[in-house]
Amino acid sequence: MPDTLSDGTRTEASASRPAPLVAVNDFVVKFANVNGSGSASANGLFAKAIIRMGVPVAARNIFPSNIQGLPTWYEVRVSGAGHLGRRGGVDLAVPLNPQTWDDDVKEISPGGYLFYDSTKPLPVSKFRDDIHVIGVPLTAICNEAYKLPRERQLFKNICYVGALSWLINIDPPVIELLLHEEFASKPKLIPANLAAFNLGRDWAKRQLNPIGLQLQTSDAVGNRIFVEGNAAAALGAVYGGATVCAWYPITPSTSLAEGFTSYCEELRTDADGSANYAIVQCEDEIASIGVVVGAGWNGARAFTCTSGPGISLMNEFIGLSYFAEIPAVIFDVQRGGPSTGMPTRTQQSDLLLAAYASHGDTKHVMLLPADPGECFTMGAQAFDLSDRLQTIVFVMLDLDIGMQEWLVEPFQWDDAKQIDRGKVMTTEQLETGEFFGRYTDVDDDGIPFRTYPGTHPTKGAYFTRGTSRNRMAGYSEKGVDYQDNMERLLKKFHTAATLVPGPVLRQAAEKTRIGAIYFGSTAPAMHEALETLEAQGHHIDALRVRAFPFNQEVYDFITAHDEICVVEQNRDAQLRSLLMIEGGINPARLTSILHYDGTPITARFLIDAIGNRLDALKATRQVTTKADKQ
Amino acid sequence: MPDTLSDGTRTEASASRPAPLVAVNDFVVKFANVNGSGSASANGLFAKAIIRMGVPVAARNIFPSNIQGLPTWYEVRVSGAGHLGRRGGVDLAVPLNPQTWDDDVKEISPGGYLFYDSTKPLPVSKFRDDIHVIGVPLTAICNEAYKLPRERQLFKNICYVGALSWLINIDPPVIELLLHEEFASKPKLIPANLAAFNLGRDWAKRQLNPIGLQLQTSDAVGNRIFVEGNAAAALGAVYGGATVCAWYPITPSTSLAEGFTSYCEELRTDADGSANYAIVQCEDEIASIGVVVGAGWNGARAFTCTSGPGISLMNEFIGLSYFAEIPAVIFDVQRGGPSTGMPTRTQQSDLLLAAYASHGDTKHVMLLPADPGECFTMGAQAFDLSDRLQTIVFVMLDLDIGMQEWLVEPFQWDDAKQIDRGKVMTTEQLETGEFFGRYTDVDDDGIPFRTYPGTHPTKGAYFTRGTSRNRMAGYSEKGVDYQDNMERLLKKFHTAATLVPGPVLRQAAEKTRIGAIYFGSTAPAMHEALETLEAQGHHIDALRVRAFPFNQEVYDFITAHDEICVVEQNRDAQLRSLLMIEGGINPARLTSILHYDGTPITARFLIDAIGNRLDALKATRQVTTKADKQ
Amino acid sequence: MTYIVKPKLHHPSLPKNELGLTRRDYEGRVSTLCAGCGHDSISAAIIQSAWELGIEPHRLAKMSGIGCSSKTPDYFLGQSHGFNSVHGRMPSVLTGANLANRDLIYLGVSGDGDSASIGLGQFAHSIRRGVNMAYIVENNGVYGLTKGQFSATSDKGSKSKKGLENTENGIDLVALALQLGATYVGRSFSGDKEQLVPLIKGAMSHHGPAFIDVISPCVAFNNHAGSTKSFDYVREHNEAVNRLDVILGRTPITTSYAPGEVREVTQHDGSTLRLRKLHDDYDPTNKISAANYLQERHAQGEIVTGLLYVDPEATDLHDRLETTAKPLNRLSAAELTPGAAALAKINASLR
Amino acid sequence: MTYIVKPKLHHPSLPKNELGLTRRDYEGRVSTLCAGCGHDSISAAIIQSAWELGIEPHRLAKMSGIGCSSKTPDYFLGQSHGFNSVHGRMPSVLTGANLANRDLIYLGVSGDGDSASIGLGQFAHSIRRGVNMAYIVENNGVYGLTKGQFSATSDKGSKSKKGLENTENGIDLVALALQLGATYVGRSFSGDKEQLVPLIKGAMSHHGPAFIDVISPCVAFNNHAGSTKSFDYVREHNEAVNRLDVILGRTPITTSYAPGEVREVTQHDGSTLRLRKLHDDYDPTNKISAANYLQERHAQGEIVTGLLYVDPEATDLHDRLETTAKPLNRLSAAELTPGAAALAKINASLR
Ligand SMILES: Cc1ncc(C[n+]2csc(CCOP(=O)(O)OP(=O)(O)O)c2C)c(N)n1
Ligand SMILES: Cc1ncc(C[n+]2csc(CCOP(=O)(O)OP(=O)(O)O)c2C)c(N)n1
Ligand code: SF4
Ligand code: SF4
Ligand SMILES: [Mg+2]
Ligand SMILES: [Mg+2]
Repeated sequence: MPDTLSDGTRTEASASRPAPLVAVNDFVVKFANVNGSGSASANGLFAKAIIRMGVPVAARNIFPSNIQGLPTWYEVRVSGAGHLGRRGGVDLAVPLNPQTWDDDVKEISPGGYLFYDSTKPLPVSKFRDDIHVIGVPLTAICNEAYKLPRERQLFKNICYVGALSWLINIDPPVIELLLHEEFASKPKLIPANLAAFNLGRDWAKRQLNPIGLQLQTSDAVGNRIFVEGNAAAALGAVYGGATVCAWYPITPSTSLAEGFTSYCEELRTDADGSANYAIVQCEDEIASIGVVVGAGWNGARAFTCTSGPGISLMNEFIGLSYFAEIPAVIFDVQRGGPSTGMPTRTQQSDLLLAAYASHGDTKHVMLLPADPGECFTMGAQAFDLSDRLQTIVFVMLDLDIGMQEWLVEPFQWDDAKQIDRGKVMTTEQLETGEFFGRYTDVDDDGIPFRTYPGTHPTKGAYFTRGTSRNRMAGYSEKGVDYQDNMERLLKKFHTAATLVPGPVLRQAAEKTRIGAIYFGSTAPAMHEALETLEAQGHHIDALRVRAFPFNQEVYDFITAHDEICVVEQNRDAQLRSLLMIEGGINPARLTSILHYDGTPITARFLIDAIGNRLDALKATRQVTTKADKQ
Repeated sequence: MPDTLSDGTRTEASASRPAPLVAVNDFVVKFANVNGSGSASANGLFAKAIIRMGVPVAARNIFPSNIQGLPTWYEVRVSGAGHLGRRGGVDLAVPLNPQTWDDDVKEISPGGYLFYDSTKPLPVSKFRDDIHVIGVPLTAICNEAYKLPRERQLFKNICYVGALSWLINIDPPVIELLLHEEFASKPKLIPANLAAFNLGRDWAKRQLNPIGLQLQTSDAVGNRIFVEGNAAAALGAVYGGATVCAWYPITPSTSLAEGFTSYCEELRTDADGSANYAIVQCEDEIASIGVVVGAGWNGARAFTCTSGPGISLMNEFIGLSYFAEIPAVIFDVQRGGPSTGMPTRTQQSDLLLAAYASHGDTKHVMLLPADPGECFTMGAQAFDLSDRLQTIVFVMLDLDIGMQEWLVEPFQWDDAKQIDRGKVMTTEQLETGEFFGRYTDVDDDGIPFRTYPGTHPTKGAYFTRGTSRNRMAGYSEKGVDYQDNMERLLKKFHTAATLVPGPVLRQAAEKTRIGAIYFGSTAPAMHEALETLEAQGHHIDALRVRAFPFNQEVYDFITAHDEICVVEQNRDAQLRSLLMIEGGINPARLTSILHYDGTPITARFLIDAIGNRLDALKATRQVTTKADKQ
Repeated sequence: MTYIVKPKLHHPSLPKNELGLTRRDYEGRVSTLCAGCGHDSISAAIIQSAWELGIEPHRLAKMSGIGCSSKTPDYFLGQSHGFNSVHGRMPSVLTGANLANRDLIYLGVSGDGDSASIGLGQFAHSIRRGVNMAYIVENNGVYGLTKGQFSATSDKGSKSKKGLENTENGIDLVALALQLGATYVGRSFSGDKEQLVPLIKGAMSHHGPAFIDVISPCVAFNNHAGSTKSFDYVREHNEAVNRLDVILGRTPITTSYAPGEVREVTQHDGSTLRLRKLHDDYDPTNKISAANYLQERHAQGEIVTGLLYVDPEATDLHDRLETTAKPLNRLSAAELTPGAAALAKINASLR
Repeated sequence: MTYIVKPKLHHPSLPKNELGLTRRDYEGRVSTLCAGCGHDSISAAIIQSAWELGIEPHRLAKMSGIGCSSKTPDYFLGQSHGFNSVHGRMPSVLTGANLANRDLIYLGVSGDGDSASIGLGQFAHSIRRGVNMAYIVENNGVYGLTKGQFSATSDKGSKSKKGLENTENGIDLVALALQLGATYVGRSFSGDKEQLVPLIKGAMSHHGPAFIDVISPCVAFNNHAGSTKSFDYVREHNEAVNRLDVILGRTPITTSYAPGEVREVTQHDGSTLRLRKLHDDYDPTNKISAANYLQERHAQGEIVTGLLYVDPEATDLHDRLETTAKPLNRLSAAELTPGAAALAKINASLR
């Protein structure tokens, strides 16, 4: 074999080289690029084309905290079976960024494929002999075809999509259709891109045979939609009747506010151009939550969206919302913490802070969506809950849900559904002299009535404060008044447990005393892992928790099982802590399965971690990708 | 009996009226005044006089969040036995504030005494017939003796001290001595005050007999000092070598910064007037902690002091200190939360927030002083720990410790003691080419070395950031680097558990499987309660926790007992939560005893709550002054 | 200082306003502030202003932060909803309330610590954002509620009660408000009700961010010799540039003045601000010259008071956001929820 | 715009400074900013300034907040300790560092979002407090790192890349810095190294709060037509009032100028600021007239640049606190701990 590899070389079989991977509609492709190089749209085209062929895809963009010049990756998980979590491992690598070549090549599964730009030959040492290498002189091809450097750069991206389309069998017509849709506004670009696509495809057709990873048209996608969680949550806020949005830019939440803005321009603007909403980009997060609390106090549905650092800054106002009982909604799109941490990585590590945010004794409601579909429904529901409970409600997304496009069932809305504004005294009720005591528990559910400012000339006015007061909202420093109020707030929190969405049970094929609890973006990888584990003979009942406080079903589930794995994407087992604190659960029965390196959890990690745990039912407290001595 | 009571009336015996309380050096006196009326110094004189007679006193000032005109109380617990917690109940009430008369009278124990200003007669309905009433026409006496309204007002206070001195037998010479000390600078005031004192004393001597509550000179006080926790903590910071203090006023922490200021002026100022310290009153709490972090980064020992709302605002910087590993000390003088809550009331309700403050996975060190004596020692120790661990250290006081004067053993300091600056590379070490990797765990204790800016011209410089980085402090977004660092931080936290002050054990007279865990200002009331319970046959081993993370002794204690009462002054059983989360303790074995109405916990409450719990060993999760359904 | 002749409107012989309400109807709970606190006089001026303007109490919302000054909304307009929020954050809370219902009048009450120390950022941004509000700072140069530490408006060289001298530059909120785009800016003194009441009325009827810096001595901690915020000091250095009458659209203009002596500014809502000049060279509609004048006099140690700047063409945040006329908190589900059909279209666009 | 003749010092034929160090010794890691980003030019100017001043790199500390601009301290002065802290809080962190060791030079680098939006309060208070620092805002009118939203310095009417128009009043940090007591205030443009380098040198040798607003176009999100922070726009509207040379005490003054043309200001540390006037009516030592001039020109749409104000008598926070000369972080246990004897006295006073 030559000491460098070049154009179209197919590495011949060798003792050590495993047979090429063979799979139909079930493999992982990973692109490595440089951010700001325009590869994003080409990679998106690649993923979208597969979906249009009816084959389910989970695509994940791994990008740096930087605008131009640093590494980015795009991982496309193709799964005819419909597994939308990360699987783990790479079957076909497309490393187009020299900075990360070594790591990218290392990741390829034995027998997997390496697709690269072979314009200038690379030393053999740069390759592995247990994988199959496909070289395509992308740069050479494009330099020959194009003059302008910008063109050469841009079309090179479409060009490799073309080559790949031949290798794994993407329908050219689908590509053509997608290009027509994408460039509907600038039709001139359609033929140009198509040409670049064919440039790559034709070269490959001439020089190479298709590889073992093949696509086959299918109907497994159905009428599902492909959408980001942030956009879905923004749309949920529109349908939930949010009118005031105050925010401050921060990755990965920015696109939620931007999505709300464009949906409102489209759906909430009158013919005369007047806006049925108000969006303010504030000077910071403290001002943002302040605006939300002010608007909520005055009867508008208001929200802010942020990430960890913003939650930290909002702590004081969160306590005010809890104690003065003012509706407010916060979308926390979680990223890698602590501190500035990893702004462009995903994690579920704000749970504990959000649950008990602010000084003094506080407890807050959290909704835990698992995909963009739930971002929409919970994004709307959060406002009903917040008005009903007169307190802050967190919707806990993470970067993986918020900024990645997911294949989910179409959004649904029942036009018959009414908005629940909660307990608000009307002018009529006040007029007829109905009793009003702002902090009086009239219904024995811990939830008092409130009034909107301006409701009645002489009745219903009260003074709102963060200091202790009596049931009639009068200032009081009496211990009994304070304690009476704090106990009511606790009662209200118990009421909340009956109103929030319940958990979703996924029963094992056989009766079992083994259970697993998980939530949020872990869901798809978890489902895939459970299938495999079941096949391996591990029967596990799995409960997906959807809200805090936990409702009774969660505790019943725990009681019904002896050994429970709690799966989380954080270091400190935060959900487990909440279960112990609120449910008085014996920690010995809760085993933590933790993944927190900032990359989305994978099915393979879960199969190992849970499998090992069950195989050797030792009472180790925690299992993580690397041993963790907590 | 006449329908109104007036001067010196002694209510004659009646069927319903219990015999007058009789006690020597063991009773509770409670004054009710209006704030801003100048009663404070008179009440202080009363307490100090008793101490000078050698009889231990615990005095507590209960004041409003207001400058002038609202109710204040001063409770003096006289205890020859040396019990310095609140006992509960009032034996002699001195209600001089009409606004609160009814409540004040209600509090008196049956057989107790009511001392009041009988200038204008009050209807009998204003009294109770199971107590003993002593009327002294204070206003009349003073109006006769003084012309100026201001004088009449001020001297009335000393006047009632005079009357009381006769009734309960305070030594006049002690009063004289104290007045000489207090007015050393303005000697003119000495005879004036003395005259007012005698005015009251002589009137009482003429009209009344001493009551059943009597003082007797003793030597039980020994050489103890009478001091506030905030002053003690400030002095601790001076001895601990703190040079930078950045703060923002907030009750009840303000006097800590003010104390540090005056101690520094006195002890840290050179002959030429230059200051060996820098104190900045900042624009808010975020700036305060920012200054502290900046100073800590640059090698100075720095601290801030605040209360709950400040901790909430500091959350983001606390996470930076944790993740970038920068020494910083925060004194949190806890008050009633949440939100603005009860600024002038005491609570232990910031524990959970401080322990896990900021977004992402974080864990912080806390010291838990139980009295001003420990405020001094821990106030100094906090800086060694913070430098050694290169992270934030909280010293958790509360209003009861911080703003009340306590009788404690004299402060002690060993001049041989060295300051521990932790792991800092010297110019020499760098010069000799010793290895320096800012975030490398060279000693396997999780603690890396750092350098001060400006140490060496070409070696040791590094870039500090709140984002993820590798062991050499280079920016890195790699999952492995991130996780490696997070695991080291966890290891460092475990190291902290071996360095913080251990718990203090108070063993029962007999071997027992019953234990109690308590901390902070609960201590004196707890000790009194334990004595009584022991006498009642309840044998309880008690452990006073002094720091977080908990060291092994704490867990060993729990394992060694079947039933453990965890005593806290908050609603949500925050210490119990920390024990469960960090120790994996089965909650079923931890019973919460909670007191959180903002008043300091009392021995009588504890005797009831724990006694009941033990009498009926039911597995109720929590016991509070009122039933609490958590 | 130059005292102002009591304008007619103030005459006590008018017990009821056009709504038939007396001043009592505009009062609140009994104040718990120190006897003689400047803040109580401001509360009285607010009561007087709202009464004179004939505002329906429930159509006004009182917002504040934390401090003695921020407690005062409990002591006036008892029929108005009030919100004593958190320290330094009143501006954002008021902004949110205003966005929720543009039809109410928003009165923001704050202190110098609340607005110039911890709250400086929100003070600045709420003004540059153009929130329609009457923002009053009760400026005593100290933190009253925490017992007298210097605040950020305390002048360099001013002495504390304990004799300490302030070494930091004091912040001039009026200069900042001008700089940041406030469209109505005034300064006054709690001891000068005749000047203060019309200024507050003008601010309440202004459409846009209106700011008034009211020097309000703290008798407990900052009313001693050596303080630049004491009653005596302010009286001595007070320099009024004009005197204001607020004439509601309806009221006909009767009295006549010598030409040049009076300047009239008509605001959006039809109300007229009638300014009697006290300084010929002062033009309250020229921001740059006004700012320059203030700096020069400030350098002379003068405290310039009066209506310092007004822009009759002022716009507010809602104008900029083009918000619908109907208060957002009154929009119906139908107006808010696009419905299933619209959602189907969106779904289609996401395939 | 008026370009300035390259001063001698800049000549590349001088490879080493008095410490024998070359420019390379003042460089940092390779920048990860976008090609053409204005911030990289400012980093280059900082490197040039430190090299020309002959600063020992390890005697300078680089502080920043969060943003593209705040990343830059990693790209210059690799031998200096750097602290990329949290968003908007660099001023407090710098203040603390400065208190800990008064002997280092403190360079604060921030962005317009970092200093004018979230950080406005700290910006203002660090200046009024008199912290001895060179505070540089790399002002591009947008949040670069979060992809181009308007920041608080974006001018009203300026257009975003998507064509949106900014409706809020832009904050002029120079006007605020003057107002708040900065004792050295300049404005420049990342594209004008000749003007920028001496301004930074002057700021680094100034004793007190020195602030420089450097307009630094964001090529990724704010360099289009319609933006008032684009390269083209700034070139067209740049109006320099003077040109500065910084002459270190040691260097003798050789060149001679026509009388009146030059103004010299000697600073505490002996360095001399030599200003060649470009506008006769501009006096950089008169704060009030300077502020007024800036407002008037600003109203004309001009961007006034140069050394806008300097107070040669400036003092700093340490002077006000009367801190000891020895850095606080170097005080020994003996100097810090009063000892057992002193404690005994205190105990006695508490009985
Ligand atoms: C976050 C926070 N920090 C500190 C405090 C304590 N605090 C209460 S009022 C106040 C200052 C009030 O000063 P100012 O606004 O001038 O009002 P004044 O009392 O002088 O009228 C402070 C610091 C608080 N309540 N909240
Ligand atoms: C508390 C917090 N909020 C928001 C962010 C997100 N964020 C990072 S940089 C930035 C703005 C930076 O703008 P600017 O200071 O102008 O710097 P530039 O990138 O324009 O140079 C924001 C909002 C953050 N890191 N921290
Ligand atoms: S302390 Fe000062 S500001 Fe507060 S009420 Fe008293 S006088 Fe007024
Ligand atoms: S985004 Fe803008 S500011 Fe950031 S690096 Fe790129 S050009 Fe510079
Ligand atoms: Mg004040
Ligand atoms: Mg910027």
